Amino acid sequence: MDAIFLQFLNGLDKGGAYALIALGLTLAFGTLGIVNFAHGALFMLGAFCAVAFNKLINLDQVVLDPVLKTAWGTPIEIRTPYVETWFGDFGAFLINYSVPMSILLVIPFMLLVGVVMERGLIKHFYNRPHADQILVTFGLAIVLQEIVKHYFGANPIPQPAPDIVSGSANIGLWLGLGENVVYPWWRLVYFGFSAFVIFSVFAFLQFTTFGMVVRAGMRDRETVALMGINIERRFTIVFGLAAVVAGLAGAMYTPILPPDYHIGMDFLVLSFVVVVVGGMGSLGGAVAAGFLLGILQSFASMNEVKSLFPGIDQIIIYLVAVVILLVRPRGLLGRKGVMED
Amino acid sequence: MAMLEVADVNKSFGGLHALSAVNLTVKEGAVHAIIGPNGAGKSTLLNCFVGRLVPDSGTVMFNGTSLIGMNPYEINQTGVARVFQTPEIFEDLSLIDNVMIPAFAKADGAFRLNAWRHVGSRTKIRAKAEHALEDVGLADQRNLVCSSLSRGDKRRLELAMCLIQDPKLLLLDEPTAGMSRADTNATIDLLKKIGERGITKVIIEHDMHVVFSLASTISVLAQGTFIAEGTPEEIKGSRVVQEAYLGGEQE
Amino acid sequence: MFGNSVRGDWILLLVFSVVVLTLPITLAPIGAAYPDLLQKFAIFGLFAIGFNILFGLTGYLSFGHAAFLGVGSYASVWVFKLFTMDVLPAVMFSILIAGIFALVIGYVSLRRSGIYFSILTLAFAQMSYNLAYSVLTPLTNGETALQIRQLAPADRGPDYVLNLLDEDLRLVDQMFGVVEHGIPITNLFSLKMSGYPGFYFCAVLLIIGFFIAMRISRSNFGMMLRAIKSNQTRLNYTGINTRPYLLAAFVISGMYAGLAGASMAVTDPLAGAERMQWTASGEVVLMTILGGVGTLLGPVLGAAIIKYFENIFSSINTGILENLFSFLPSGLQEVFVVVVGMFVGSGWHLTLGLLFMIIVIFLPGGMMEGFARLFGLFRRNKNDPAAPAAASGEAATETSREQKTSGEG
Amino acid sequence: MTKKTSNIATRRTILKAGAGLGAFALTSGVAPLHFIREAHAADYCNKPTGKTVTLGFNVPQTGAYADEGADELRAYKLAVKHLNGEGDGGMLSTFKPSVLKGNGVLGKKVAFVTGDTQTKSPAARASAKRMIEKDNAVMITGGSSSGVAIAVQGLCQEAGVIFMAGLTHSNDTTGKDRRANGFRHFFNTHMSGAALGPVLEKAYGKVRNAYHLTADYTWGWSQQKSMKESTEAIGWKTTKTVKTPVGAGDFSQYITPVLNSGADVLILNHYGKDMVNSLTQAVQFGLRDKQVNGKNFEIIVPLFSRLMAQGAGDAIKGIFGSTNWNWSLKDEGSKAFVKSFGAEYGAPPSMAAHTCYVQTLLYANAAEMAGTFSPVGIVKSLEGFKFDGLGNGPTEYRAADHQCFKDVLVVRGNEKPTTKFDLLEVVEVTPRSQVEYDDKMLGGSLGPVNSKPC
Repeated sequence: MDAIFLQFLNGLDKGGAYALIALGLTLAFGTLGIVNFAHGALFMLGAFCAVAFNKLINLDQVVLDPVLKTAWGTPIEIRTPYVETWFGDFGAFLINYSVPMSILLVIPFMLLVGVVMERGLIKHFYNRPHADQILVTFGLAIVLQEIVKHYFGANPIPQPAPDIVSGSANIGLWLGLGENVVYPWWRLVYFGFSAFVIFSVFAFLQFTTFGMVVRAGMRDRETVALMGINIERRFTIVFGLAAVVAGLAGAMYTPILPPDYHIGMDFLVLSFVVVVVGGMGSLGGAVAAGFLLGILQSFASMNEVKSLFPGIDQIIIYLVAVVILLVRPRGLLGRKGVMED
Repeated sequence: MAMLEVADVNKSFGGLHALSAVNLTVKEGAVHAIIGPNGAGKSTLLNCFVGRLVPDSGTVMFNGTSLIGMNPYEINQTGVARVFQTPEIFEDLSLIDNVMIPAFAKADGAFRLNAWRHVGSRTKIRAKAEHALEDVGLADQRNLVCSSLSRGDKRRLELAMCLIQDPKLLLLDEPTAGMSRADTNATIDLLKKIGERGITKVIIEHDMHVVFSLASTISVLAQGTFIAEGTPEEIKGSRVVQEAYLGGEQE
Repeated sequence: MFGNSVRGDWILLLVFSVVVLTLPITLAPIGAAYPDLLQKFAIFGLFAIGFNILFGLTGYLSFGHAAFLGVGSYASVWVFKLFTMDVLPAVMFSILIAGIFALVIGYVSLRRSGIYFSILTLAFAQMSYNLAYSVLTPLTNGETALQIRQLAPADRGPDYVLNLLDEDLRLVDQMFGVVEHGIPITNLFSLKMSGYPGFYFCAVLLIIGFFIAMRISRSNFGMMLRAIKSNQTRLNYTGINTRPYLLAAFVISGMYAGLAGASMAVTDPLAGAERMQWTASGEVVLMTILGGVGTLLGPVLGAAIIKYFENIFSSINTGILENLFSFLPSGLQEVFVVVVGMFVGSGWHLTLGLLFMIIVIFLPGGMMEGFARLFGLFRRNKNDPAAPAAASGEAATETSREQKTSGEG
Repeated sequence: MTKKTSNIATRRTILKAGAGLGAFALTSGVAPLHFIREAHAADYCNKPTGKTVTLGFNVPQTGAYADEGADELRAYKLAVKHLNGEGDGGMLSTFKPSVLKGNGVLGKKVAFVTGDTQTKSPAARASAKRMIEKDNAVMITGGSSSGVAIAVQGLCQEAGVIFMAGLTHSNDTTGKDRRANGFRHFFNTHMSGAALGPVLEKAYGKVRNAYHLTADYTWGWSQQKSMKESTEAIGWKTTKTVKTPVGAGDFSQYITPVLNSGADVLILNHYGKDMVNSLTQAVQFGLRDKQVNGKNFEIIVPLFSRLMAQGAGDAIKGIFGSTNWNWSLKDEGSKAFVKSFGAEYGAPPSMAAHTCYVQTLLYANAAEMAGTFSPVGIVKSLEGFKFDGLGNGPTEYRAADHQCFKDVLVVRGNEKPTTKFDLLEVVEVTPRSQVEYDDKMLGGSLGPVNSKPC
């Protein structure tokens, strides 16, 4: 029972991450009809915003130790972050909270990246075949990766969560379950955060005129354009929004998964599967599919299930994708005619 | 003799009854026009003939075989060809290829792995295709890629694609929609010329000029059901029809 | 130049054959004339040609074609292990197995179109990869990859436990009394298939594969496939059941992939699961688009370019660059070495990514479009009034030459 | 030319044309090239004929292990420098017995070519083939995973060149996949297990329940087997062994079952990115703060790499593992190497760099001893070669399986690192005798040395 509850939590947490990544992708993919193979790279850029923010705030004063030497004879460097020198305890506090605070950097930076990318590149590919879109966005993804690799190396870089949420929450005690029902605070934060972002995006599209136009544009682009609305500019903003969502997903995930330059590619295939299983052009579908796949993946990894079907945890996502696409031709909530040819 | 017999066809989408208890008989050799106001269910009915939609109930018999539940390609093989409201052609291929494909379909059936036979080498079908293009006046442009054609030419090409199959029944969904008066007249002449071959035709049309120039029988559909049927003269004189439809539309 | 006649096709084939067979000489100046890379050119060319039959003609984008490549490799290596080191049975068997595999996956996946089709194929390939890497290790030898081993001892007692992953039988070879020292090398009627003979073997397969693809492209069947890409609805209302056509194209291209996989096993008898990963499937997609979707030569070209970058650009290190720029004054030399160094060696991915972007931004039809434009320029410079038409005709040699060439004439 | 044209013009069918072209290829293409190759046939593959001898450094330059590969490459370049008599000579001065003079090898200057393995077997083989076929490399070395090492080792055996393995930890490399042309300096999963056993007993007692999470591929299984054997030998029980997909990223669904399993030790048979992720996440789940059966819950990472461990940040503090070499060692060889490497690159070498450097020196020395670069000669001098001064104390290349036998380091994540490199502290140097095993235990056989011309 406890085990099942914990796996359910895992599923929600995973699902939150999947849904968040897929949400950004489906905004660009379902709205603009762009097969964006650089979406994973946007996730990665978001994660490295957190890294860069951390590095920035940790910018340190280097003092050479007069006595101690390294094994190769150079003096040992003593590093103190400037913020600590300047602000003392408050500086330490800033460093401690660098991951959540990096959101302040992620939002403007990713918005800029998204807008520049759309205006500079994607815009010219709306009427090009999907093949061209794949090649150009894949090329862009590689270039972005290599730039990050050039500056940050190829190894994963640890990004600790703030101390206050670095341990585990004893959920078992709250809910009257066993004492072994514990869950890392940061994962709970991440789940709440992803729910908040998903909710915000939906509210934005549902309750603002901007959102209404975009939703109408998703259904029938030409008609909206005929109505004299500058749908182009709105789509630019949507792309920027997609980049921000991907970036946020990436930045907040860093304490769970120390990022490296390749992390985007690892999520790329998965995010496409989630979006398509959810159904093209459906935001709700992407979120639903994210949670569904996350939860199923968690349960498939249980030892009891694995002993029945060896290796099931490795293929469950793809298996479910196949089954869903065969039962429901356009995924969970897909609309007819979107990306079917 | 009845070629197409439609009996008690019903079709609804959600709560909307697009077709209710529709009955229609198309005689062999007839040019049967179906007219009616927008949203009367004309295209829905046509879609039920070609397998795009399956009626909720009722029968559609073509020369004694039921078309219900058949795939579009199977229906075509029984001898039903269709011209769409917006031209459905192979935009990236040349005109001649566009016409040859239906010719192959007619000759080869639904599937043949003729991966070895060069397209250009089948002179008989090629000649036939060129002939079909001549019939619709597009022979000069046979090697152009279709996407460069005007809308009217696309429509004529689609007609040629249907005609090359020598269909028993030709379904035309607003064949002159969006055409200039001159083009419309040219199309009327073309369809009249085809009429000489004795192909049975069902035409859905808004333009009464076209309808009265071509049709031998006219059925009037309104709100998902037929309200009148007769020769052009009878329909022109029908009070019911004028009230339901013509009165509002004619200038 | 190459008219729309059958004769034109023969000329194209002849030119192609001559170019392919003389690669060991012509590629020497750019450092690509060594057997392994030449083999890779031929093998991936074959893979991409086959992929193009599906993607280029029907427009169905399979994102799981590497699965067939992997299956082909595994099938070949098993034939080597169990029966004979002669390559022909292995090649035949691989094509057959890949074909069956493609039939099953295609039958299911082709129930959907567009992106849904792509994801279905991707899902099947990823499942194959994940299982081959782990659970199916008894069949695939997992991470270590399936390899040819020494023969199991001939005098196996009744208690002997045969471990086929680590020892081989080669029943047919043994029947003919072939003597082996250590681990044997694949052969074609006892001609060793490593080095240049291996390349020529692959090259001949490539030429045959090119020829078949050309015939398919020009055939009635090919026209039907193109019609599917253009307007599947119309085809349905024209009396054509598109599914068998699609399935046939899928299986044919799967068999090409199987053949490519077999060629890999022939030239390098080691079959690993990485071959089936989505990145490998993505690679052939990129090759095809880079060269020119729907063109005959494009995919081969795209394959060669990507493999060239992977093998040659990645091997350039600072030492080589220092030599290369040694004619410059020392300060300038260092600058050049640093700047160029970012794009070679471990930076070869960056160059590849930039290349993808540049090609697709400036040449929407891939490399072949670039050549067509070059020809166009060339012709126009010669003041030939028929120049533009002839130029587009050049590109159309590959796609649908008949339609465009005479179109403007 | 006329011949070809007539071929095509007269022959109509594909088969004939194909056969014609094939025949053309075989007669006019293969024969001359073969003739040329035979013309100056050497007595072994890629025999150096000029003033240089070329070595092939095949390391991952892209993908997850790119940084490790870069460090390996630094070590190789340093080794080449030292062999050619440039720089401070590094371990050349501490290596005993050595006949290296610092004037190249056998009077030839050492040159090298590099390639990218991408940590994928096919790419690694393609890269190695290029070095052999195009660049005439007489020895290939490098690699950052066992799959790659085994694949390249097999290739070198077929081609008839020597392979000096880089970082490869699986038993199979010198076990059932051992090859006469291949040599490994790095230790293996069996040695890790054997070295860790007694240390774990001392630290955590005899009564423990271990839970294994294992990367689902050959190295993972091999590591799990070794750890299971050695921990069960000290009386521990194995609660459960669970396989996890390679590159899983999020391991939460595998970690939560540990909480309820009753186990009090978690053994992570992961390497590289998997290790970084699973360890980070296991610590986040509060496993290390837990008390089970009245004991502190512990985590063990059998194979530690300092370079990769950086990615796990604070999570590695206090965690036991084993390593082939660590830069904090104080023997003369290690000191010389760290000094030379640190001065050159400003950072201490990783264990991968160390093993690669040592392998290069060992190869060069063997060639010098044999007086030839021919694989037969190299193999003869390396088999049973006993040496010291290369950082691992007295070491022997065992003749039966071409595996180095030496002391194994048991390390622990440093609780109070003074620099960012100071992540591991050596807690025990397990003597060679304790990790040695019978060469028949792992199966496989070397087969004959391939020293034929290529």
